[in-house]
Amino acid sequence: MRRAISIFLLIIVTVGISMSLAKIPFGVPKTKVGRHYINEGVKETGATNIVTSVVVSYRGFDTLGEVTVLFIAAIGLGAILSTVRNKTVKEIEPASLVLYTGCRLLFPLILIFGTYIFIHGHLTPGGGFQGGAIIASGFLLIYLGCRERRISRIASNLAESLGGLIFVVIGLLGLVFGGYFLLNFLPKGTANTLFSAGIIPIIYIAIGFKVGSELASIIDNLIEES
Amino acid sequence: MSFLHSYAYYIGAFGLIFIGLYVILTKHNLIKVIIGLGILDTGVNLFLISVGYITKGTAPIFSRPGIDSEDMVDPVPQALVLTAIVIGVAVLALALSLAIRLYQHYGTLNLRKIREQRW
Amino acid sequence: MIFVVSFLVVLMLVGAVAASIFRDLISAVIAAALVSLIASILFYFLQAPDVAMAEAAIGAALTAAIFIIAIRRTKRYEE
Amino acid sequence: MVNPVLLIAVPLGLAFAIPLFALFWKDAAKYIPPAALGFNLVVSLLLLPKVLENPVIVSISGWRPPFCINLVAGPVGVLFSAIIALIGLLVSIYALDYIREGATERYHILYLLLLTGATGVVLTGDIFNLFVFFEILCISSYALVAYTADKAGFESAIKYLIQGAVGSSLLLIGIGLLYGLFGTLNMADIAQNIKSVSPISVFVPMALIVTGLGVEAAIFPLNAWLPDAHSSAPSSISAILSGIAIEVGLYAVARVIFTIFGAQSILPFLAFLGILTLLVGEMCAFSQNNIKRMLAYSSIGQIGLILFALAIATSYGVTGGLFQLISHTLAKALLFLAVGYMIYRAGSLEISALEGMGKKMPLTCLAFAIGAFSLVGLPPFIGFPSKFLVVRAALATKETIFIVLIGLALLGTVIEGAYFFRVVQVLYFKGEKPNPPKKDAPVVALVPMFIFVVLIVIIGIYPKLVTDVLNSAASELLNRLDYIRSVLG
Repeated sequence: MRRAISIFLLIIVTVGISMSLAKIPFGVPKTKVGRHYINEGVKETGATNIVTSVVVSYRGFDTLGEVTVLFIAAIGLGAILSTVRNKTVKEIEPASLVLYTGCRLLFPLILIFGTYIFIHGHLTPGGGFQGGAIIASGFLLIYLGCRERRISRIASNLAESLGGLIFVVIGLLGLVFGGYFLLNFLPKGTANTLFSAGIIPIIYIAIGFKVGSELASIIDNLIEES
Repeated sequence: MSFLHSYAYYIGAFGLIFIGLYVILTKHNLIKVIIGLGILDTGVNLFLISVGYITKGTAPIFSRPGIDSEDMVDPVPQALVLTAIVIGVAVLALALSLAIRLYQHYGTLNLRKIREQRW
Repeated sequence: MIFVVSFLVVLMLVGAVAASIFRDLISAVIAAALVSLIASILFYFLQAPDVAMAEAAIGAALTAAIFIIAIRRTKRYEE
Repeated sequence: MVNPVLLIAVPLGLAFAIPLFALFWKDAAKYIPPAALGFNLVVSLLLLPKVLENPVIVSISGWRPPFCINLVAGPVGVLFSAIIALIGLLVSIYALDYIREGATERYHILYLLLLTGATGVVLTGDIFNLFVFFEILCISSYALVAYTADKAGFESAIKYLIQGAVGSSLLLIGIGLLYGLFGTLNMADIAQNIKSVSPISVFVPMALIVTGLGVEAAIFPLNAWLPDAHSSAPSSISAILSGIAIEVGLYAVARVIFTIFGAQSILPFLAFLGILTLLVGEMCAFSQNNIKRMLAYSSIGQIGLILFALAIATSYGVTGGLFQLISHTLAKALLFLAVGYMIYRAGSLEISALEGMGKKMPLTCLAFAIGAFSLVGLPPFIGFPSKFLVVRAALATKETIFIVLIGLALLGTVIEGAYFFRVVQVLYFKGEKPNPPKKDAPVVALVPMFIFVVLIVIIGIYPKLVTDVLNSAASELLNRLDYIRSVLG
């Protein structure tokens, strides 16, 4: 019964959406804002990756909101799981030597790769979120392979707070120098070089650390033995 | 053939949205419902990206000189989806932590059995 | 090209259906991760490398990992 | 010149900084939210006279709209941000003593972020940005509902989370369709072009967006989460959820329908839904034995009335709706705050357990009674002029449907009166013990309640204080052409 009703509802929704999809043909250019970003983006922001210039500069406020969402998730998860932490030290079966050594060898490489991804966010595909996720997966590897190791909670809190603060403070500096929040007040440099695009790489590095430490602390909170 | 060409991505996206909503509406296992939320998110993201696609387009990155900017796909949906992916994972993580706590209290993940409060 | 895309779309939908059918939640999570992975390949075909990267790293890998951690702390089989 | 972006950036920065401050000073988490919200209140009040003349449009990152996100600090936005800051400030003072157990530092961070999200929703002029701030609001309230860490808390949080997440996915699909149709995300830009496509293809995104926002705004078929979530959260959070979160949801619905779509044709349907919501809410509230669930259902009823008033869509109607919204916010926040300490002392949520509280906690009970009377609409409290304005607006339309519906709304008010008087009677006239020991709520909690009471009485006696602002807010919502012109220049 419930199944029939839900299928009926879903069919109504799907038919409705496909009706309005008729006006949105696939593969045809239909945007005016995006066109402006493509034509003017490199000149205006100095970043050759237009997606980065949209994420950090044109729609930077969304990104600020988005790191806030992740921050909320990390904090909320901690609040929800906080009371279970009864420190019963269970005898954890240690990982085999090969696994242990392999993880410890791979971990710095993954960190370097993640850092590379978010430092070059304004030039190549990738950026703070992707790099942060890669760093977090490095921490996941450490949790799985070297089970007795834990990241320091204070360090991860520090990275979260500082990442967010740097973002907001850079935004406010833009307000002070040019009258607009998140204004790109630094020199743009030559496009397609590492030191270009003004505040974009700085913000992406802050986001990278923030996202990495938040995802790592989410994993840390979830993995904690109960 | 041309039908597939113009609708393959839309079919994929709305298929995922449909399946995701179906799982959320009909399943009783909490983890299953959360998996449904994840599938729904993926479908919505795929839909947003396919709205911005241009046939035979290139990625919106000026990685080397001489790329024709006319052919570039729309960067805005890509930026939106980056945001949406991160929001999605935040919601999923929160939901899973709630599921863990509910399991500790009730010993089950069946939503039919977890029903203290009623209308 | 279009056949590859169609095949991937079909595979993705099959993965989604499988995720909804499997009683073993670990298998369901793996199927859902497959959906995310194929979606990230489709993102790449749609000329969105940034999103493809984010979906592969966050959607497929990390989400599957936190699901499996959560299942390990709850119950593996759906009743 | 005060920049409206400070209303969002400063609380956000302070919230990020709380873990840092907490390293040096343990109590920092407690005192930062009141400070940040006090700052917001001052900034909003400074902005208010300016925006009454001309809305302040601020673009983020320095390009012109629609190529960047812009904030629109019109009368509506600044009025709402002032209300959010005021209620948030008072409730955060109350929480200084009320929140003692659990992860208090995290509670305060989430609380501040919730209110920042709400401020962002009311100020932004970009529909995807609205979605992002809406998610901030929703996700922090999911986590806060579970803060009590008992069975009921987790259960209602997961219910709320699943329904909210489906709602926001629908919202996102709607936004995607709009982007596909118009190629822009700026609300004024979409509104300008909305007539260029056929109404049928606009209808689907509108339906999806209104449904998605309606989950948070608790419009009738979508509000199954509300009574559970509002009754199992800590009382300070219930006050915020009832007093701010659903109102912000309603604001978003009104903004989407009035400004973006300019949809006159679905307004009678919304008026009908509003009255349905009102009747369902009041009937369920009448049959409750749990006092917080009763208040939660009463919120549903009030939301229905506000939705009805907004759907009248005349200048009177929208003014009345906004006035009713303010009066509900003040009264319901007061009620939840008062109830918080009553159930803390009584040790039970049942109404019958509150017998004789009128003698044990006289001041708290007095505050409760004033809130209840105001909500029912008795003079000289704020509920009277606001309800009066709604009724007058409905009668002024001279259309049969609105007059019939307002009759039903008055029936709902009668039910509301019945159950509130029952509670007041239990508080004051039941219970045998002649002279029980007096133990009122602590002063830190009584001060915010006292300020609420003062506001309720003063605005009730002298409604002119707010009606000017409300009039210009109503005209901002109704004149979409002015909005478009002021944003796009």
